[in-house]
Amino acid sequence: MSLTWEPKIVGFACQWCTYAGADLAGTSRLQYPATVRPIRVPCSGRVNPAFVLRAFQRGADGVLVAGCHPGDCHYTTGNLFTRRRYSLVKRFLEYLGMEPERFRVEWISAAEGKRFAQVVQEMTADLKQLGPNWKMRETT
Amino acid sequence: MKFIAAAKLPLLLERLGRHSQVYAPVAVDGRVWLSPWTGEDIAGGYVNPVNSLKTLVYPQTEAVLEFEGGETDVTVREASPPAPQVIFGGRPCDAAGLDLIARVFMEGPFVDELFRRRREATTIMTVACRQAAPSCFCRAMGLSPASERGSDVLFFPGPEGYLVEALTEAGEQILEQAAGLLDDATGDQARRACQELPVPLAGDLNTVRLTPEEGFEHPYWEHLARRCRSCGTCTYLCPTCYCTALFDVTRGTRGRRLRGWDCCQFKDFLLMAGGHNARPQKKQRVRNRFLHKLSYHPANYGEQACVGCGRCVDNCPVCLHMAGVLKDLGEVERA
Amino acid sequence: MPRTGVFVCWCGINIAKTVDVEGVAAASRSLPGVVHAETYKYFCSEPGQNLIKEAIWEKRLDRVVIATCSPSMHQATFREAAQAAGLNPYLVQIANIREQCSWVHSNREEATGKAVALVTAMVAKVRRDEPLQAFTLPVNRRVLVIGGGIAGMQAALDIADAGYPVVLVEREPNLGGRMAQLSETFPTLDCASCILTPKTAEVARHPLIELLAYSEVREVSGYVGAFTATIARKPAYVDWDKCIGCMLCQEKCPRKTPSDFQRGMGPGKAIGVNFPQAVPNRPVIHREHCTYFQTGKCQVCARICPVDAVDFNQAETTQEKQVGAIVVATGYEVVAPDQFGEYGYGKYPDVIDSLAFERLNSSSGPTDGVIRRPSDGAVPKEVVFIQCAGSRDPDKGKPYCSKICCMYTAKHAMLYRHKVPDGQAYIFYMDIRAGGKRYEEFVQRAVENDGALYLRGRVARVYPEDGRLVVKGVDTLSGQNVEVFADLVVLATAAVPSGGAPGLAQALKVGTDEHGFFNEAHPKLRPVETLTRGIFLAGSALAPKDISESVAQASGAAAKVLALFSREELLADPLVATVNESHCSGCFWCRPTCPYQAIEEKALRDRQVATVNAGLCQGCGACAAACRNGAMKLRGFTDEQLLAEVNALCL
Amino acid sequence: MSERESRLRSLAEELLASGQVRTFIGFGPGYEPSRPLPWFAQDPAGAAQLLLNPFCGATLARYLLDDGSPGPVGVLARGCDGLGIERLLADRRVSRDRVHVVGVTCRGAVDPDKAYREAGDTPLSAELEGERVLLTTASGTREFPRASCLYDRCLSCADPSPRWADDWLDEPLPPGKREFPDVAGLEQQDADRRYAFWTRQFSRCLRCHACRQACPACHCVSCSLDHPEWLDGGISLDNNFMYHFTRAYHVAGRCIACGECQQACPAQIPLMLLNDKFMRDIRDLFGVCHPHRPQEKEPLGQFCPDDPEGWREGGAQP
Amino acid sequence: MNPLVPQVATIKNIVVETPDVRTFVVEPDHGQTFAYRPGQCAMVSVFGVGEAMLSISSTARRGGPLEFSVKRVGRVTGALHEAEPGHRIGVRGPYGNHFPVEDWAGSNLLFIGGGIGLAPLRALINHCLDERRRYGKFDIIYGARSPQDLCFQGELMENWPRAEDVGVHLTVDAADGDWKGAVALVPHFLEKLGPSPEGTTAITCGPPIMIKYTLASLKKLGFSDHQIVTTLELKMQCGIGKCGRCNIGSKYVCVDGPVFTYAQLKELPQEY
Repeated sequence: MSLTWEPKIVGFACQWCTYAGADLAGTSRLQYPATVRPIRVPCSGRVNPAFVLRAFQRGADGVLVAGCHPGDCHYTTGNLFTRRRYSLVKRFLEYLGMEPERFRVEWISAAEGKRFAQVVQEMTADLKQLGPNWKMRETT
Repeated sequence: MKFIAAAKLPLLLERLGRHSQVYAPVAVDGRVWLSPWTGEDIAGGYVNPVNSLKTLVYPQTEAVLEFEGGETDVTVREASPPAPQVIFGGRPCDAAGLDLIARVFMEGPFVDELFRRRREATTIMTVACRQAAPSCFCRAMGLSPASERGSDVLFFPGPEGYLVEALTEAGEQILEQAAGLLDDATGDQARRACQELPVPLAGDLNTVRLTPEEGFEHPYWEHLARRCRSCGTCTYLCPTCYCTALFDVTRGTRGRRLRGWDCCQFKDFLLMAGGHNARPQKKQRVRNRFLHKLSYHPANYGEQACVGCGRCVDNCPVCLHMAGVLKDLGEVERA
Repeated sequence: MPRTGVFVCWCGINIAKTVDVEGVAAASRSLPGVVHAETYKYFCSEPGQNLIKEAIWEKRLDRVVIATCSPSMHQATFREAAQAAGLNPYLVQIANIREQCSWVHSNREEATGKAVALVTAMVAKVRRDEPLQAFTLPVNRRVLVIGGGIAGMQAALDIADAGYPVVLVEREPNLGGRMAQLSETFPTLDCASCILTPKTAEVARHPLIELLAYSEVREVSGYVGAFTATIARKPAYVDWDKCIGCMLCQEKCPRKTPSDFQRGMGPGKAIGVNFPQAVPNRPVIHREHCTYFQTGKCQVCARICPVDAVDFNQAETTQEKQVGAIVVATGYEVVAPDQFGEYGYGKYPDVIDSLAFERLNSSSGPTDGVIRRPSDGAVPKEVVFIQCAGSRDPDKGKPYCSKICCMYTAKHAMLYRHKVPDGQAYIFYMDIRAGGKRYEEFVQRAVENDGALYLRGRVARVYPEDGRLVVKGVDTLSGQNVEVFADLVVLATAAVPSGGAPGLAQALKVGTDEHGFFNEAHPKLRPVETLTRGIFLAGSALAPKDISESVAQASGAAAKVLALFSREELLADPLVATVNESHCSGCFWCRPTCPYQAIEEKALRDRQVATVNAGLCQGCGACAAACRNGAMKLRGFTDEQLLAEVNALCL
Repeated sequence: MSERESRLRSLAEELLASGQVRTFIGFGPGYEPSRPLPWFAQDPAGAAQLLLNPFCGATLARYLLDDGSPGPVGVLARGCDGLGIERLLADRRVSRDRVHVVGVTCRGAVDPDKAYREAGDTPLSAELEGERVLLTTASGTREFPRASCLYDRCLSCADPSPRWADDWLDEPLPPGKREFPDVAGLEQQDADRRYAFWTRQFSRCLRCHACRQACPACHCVSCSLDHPEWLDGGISLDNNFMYHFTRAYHVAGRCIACGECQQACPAQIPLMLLNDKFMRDIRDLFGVCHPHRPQEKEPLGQFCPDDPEGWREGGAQP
Repeated sequence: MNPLVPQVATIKNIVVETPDVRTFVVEPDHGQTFAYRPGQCAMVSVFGVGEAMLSISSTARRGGPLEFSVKRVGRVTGALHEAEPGHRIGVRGPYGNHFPVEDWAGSNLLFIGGGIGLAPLRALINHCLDERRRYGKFDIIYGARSPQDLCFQGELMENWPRAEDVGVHLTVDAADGDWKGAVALVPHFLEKLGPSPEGTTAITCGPPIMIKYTLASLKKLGFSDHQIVTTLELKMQCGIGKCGRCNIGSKYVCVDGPVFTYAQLKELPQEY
């Protein structure tokens, strides 16, 4: 085990854009921290906000929801619902006291392997600054 | 009979806190709760804390056991024993309520070890009431603002401090820890502490013991139930409600079996895996709750399962409470 | 608990170099339900796949997790292998430990830790997988083509020639669409009728094409392979079956009217066909022009008809057609002229749109092909063409380029010069867009050979002076104000979706853009498909197109239909949404999130609940996220599965 | 008896007698004059007992959900009840032809607990006069400020009258605007303070579901918060966060701001602070003027092509 | 000892009775199997999933391990059906009362079972067969949805019919394949057989709807309330009368039941 603490990021990735973008980061051999644990979903519009809370509850230090850029959704409109939904959820989480850095929503296309790596790097750096999350997290 | 000056009360709790977790009435956002005490101001002037003594001896969720391993190799451990605790500031009605459910847990062919262990690790220091709320009706249930039932120590608040009486061996032992903080009470102190007990509602409640034959199919239950919202406010606040559910939670290869309060007013309370539900209608559930307290429990234990604390009266969003039902039943019977 | 096998692939050194594959296998052995774990150099190879198959047999595995490359690489491979071993292919999950682990991390410990987490998540997920069957949809191998213009006809002919029956629905009384109104076509200057008429004739006599002219599609239900279209036939007030097409009625009809087909120029009749070669060659009574319908008197046509075909009582009839695919080729119209007040359209008869100019050029047009201006029939000596009338003009709500105007305006200038050799054509333009084979050369010819004078700039105003029209504008190249005296002004008005498109889009439940053009499934890769499987697009229904593009796209759509029809049954992905009816409250707030209109209603004893039309659902899961109580469940990505993944990844 | 009350009784009587409705839901006599109870009149005699006074508190819309009530059902509707009925209609849980709405304009309901505290005795009757409340106890009538006597939920009410009704008892008042000062107040604190605030609130939660059961927008046939995969039965702070997050999110865009959840909460958790946050953000981000009034499309069931990305600005404030 | 903490036990064998019924043969890992009597139940745990109250289908006096015959209906029973020999589960009990076999000496016994309701009756029948001489004539009436849903086929077809003076009468709701026997619902079948109430005790167990109609049929045949014995099933959580759940009036099914005579049942509210 590493001696230094590494944050744990649960990343919901739409399979058409972000997941493919993350694959591209792999084929391009871009290096980024092993902090992100991706969950492949068909569309960012599939991600229930309660999934995000569950991740924090079970010990995620950060959560990322990422999908196609608006207008590029494989299903045309899925990410437009995502945008509305998470515009609210992001603010609500912060309202409950969560630090803004812990939850991010990003549009990452299948061509943006670099962007994926960059988002993970940024988030990891932010979370290292903040330290482990204990808010809304179960104690036992 | 001992006496403790009001100013010395925090010292007493602090002393007891060396060996036990101490709970005391603390104001949180304007209402008084029996809370883990860490030196906060001890609230006064309340009639009854929001949470009854039940919540601390029979917590809303507690572990029954822990398990670990896979399907072919599992080890099971009983939950670790509870730490000793002292609860100061509960009211006599709640203490009586706790004793009432203690009979359920400790009598009969099976003793509920979880309850027994926690009850035995708990010392209950009740404070007699100096005031009654309009919702209080302990007298109607055969109790009083200074009932001794269920308490280990009873405190009578007076102008300068509390008259303190140990009622059980556990109570005496705990007072021994307080040596130096307690004085022998003078007759005057005793007299003054006892003279101001209030008189809660009693006279106009008809405490009837309804049996199924008498009232099971009475349209009253339908009438009552229409109003009910099927929430658990009444049962969760009630000091004598004790329904629970058992459920497992797992994290990886470890897990715990928990026991948590449940509520007979929820529609799925009796829903079985195959879809059978013995009380699918709200009417049946509402009726069962009141008949349980007024008829079924007395059939098994010889006493009604209500102590008149008034929490359901104060908190039911649509006034569907025991005091009302007792009033109604009088009228229903006469009708 | 299911019996899960975990297979950790080395991928040569691709994974094994960074991830301790043996460690991952060892860690997975202690996961709930895992009864077998092994590693191998290349599980995707044949020996590797055989190892998986053997383990499925020997260890009686009923769930398989393969920790390997991205599911986009080999998920299909491994699913097939599992299926070959008798395991339902949907009980296989891939943990992506190459692209998203070994290739992007260098710290072996961290990469291994992440790989274990990913495997743990997939073991948790696969445990909650259900065996699924790719279900089959029978395909009704008949197609509905909507629109009898050049695109629709081409699609219909291609499909019919391949041996499948076609129902071709045309809103107008005759085939041909916009192309029938054209005189010559760029860049070859073929006569439009000369190349169109053989097509219409071919359509008319093709044994596999059922032509429903003067008809509209009102409703469409069902899904790919099994659509039902309700088609209404508008009353022509002439029994087409009796009619022999002699056109005596048209000849004798006393009511002369302006004709829509001739862009409001004469001569039309209240009964008749649009043009002599019309197919079908059957007349229609235009109720709004007919004296009998207006006054109750006349009936000349009925009296003259030798076969007694006129029927003033004819009513609209509807019929249902079962088809397996639909091609939408509804074409375009030009924007309503009332938008061009500044050009004096509608106010000055000699300001016309380019379709009218086509009619003036046409030998079957109101002037028999001689260019005469509408006001006095004089041959115009100077003609101003104004391009982008409406197009590329956000103020007019048409920010897009109508694409065909540059080319046909050049053609107009050319045709004009050919007919009026001493005439001068002026063309106000913004840019010349002449991309296309021999298009640029065509425009150059107009300039060089036919003396068309191109003026770059916008026209501000057109007003009359001394019996002529003054066109006032700015030449943006010179910065000078210009005024041109013209005998005729021709507006290259913006192309807009045909009037029936919005209603049709609604009936088809296919999306349109903000201008009403139909949306393609993907602007680049799926340009002839819609998001609804089985509904295809051709021609200007999607966006303005010229003839060759429309024809090419029509053939493309036909090819898609033929591909669909090459099978008797379609395999549909079973990873679609389903409804737990006992949880569904019937609020239907899932519905607006479905881009495919796949959510339908079903009546239970005590309430309506949602049900998913699996033929329409594409498995995006938007509905599942919109459902508050989890009644809507997306197979393969259920709440339980995604929560199990979250739980596992957070361990 | 007020004029409105007698009009209500005769109207209900008429509706019941003519068979237009089978049940009329309103308020009737309770155990104390200051606590009238939801009342289900099924015959003219029941209608004669209907009450309409400033103590009529709980909202009634949700009773339309009850199975087995013979329909059609008449219901007394103040602004909050009216929005609740609209909510149930929009969610298709009640059908319009089974409801007969009798509209009444409400200027706020008197909280009997507050009134008891203010008057120092059990209130027997109350009257609303502008910004004052006249409370009558055994010892006489005294005047108190409105804010100290009305239910909290009534103090921020923007809808005194339902938006429509089948019959009216009086003239409807136009709706007002709902503002969210408390949300802004909490937003001004830093993240840790906000977390501490909600921790204090949610650690009191009993998960009695009083909030859910009171809410006209929380009416799922089977609630996800009862499904163990979403939420186990353990009462813990993290589970309570999950509960309240989910509850608030599930009514986001659907909450009618009746405040009944907060009113019902025995632990006095300020639940409207959660609902209001969503409402305020929906208003600010998506330009929905009255985010608490049911509309044809719920704000989260639609989008605009140029919706803002509400997470960009950062922070809890827009 | 906390009565809510189960003994860890191992599934020794699994017998597939019908497509959705399996019999689990279970032995505790440490210590002995508790003593139990016919009709009693036990709480069976699948750790991580939960507990379910199951009736014990083995007969204690025959020795041997505990047996539970379980129909797949919910989470716990579903998890059990996925278990394999060697898997560990939890068992606690025995709970509830038992069939009052002492009262039946000299009586004819009429067993009426439906579906998985034969599980507790199987324990009882085998118990009574082992002291065959104490009772009069045995009649076993058993019905299932279809022939393949008949549980304990070995006993039904072989052991019991061969025993002395035992009539086994089978019926199915719907026949299939080679079924030559009766096709009728249990109450109708019972009425058609028309057993005499004379000196007979009827013991019935099955799904609630079957019990309801069987009780009516027995009454029609002239059985008195005291001659009819049945078992009830209600949702249970603790099994020890503390969780407040399985009450019918003042009785708790887990402690006072599951076995009730019809006379006792009539005293209770009709909420089961």
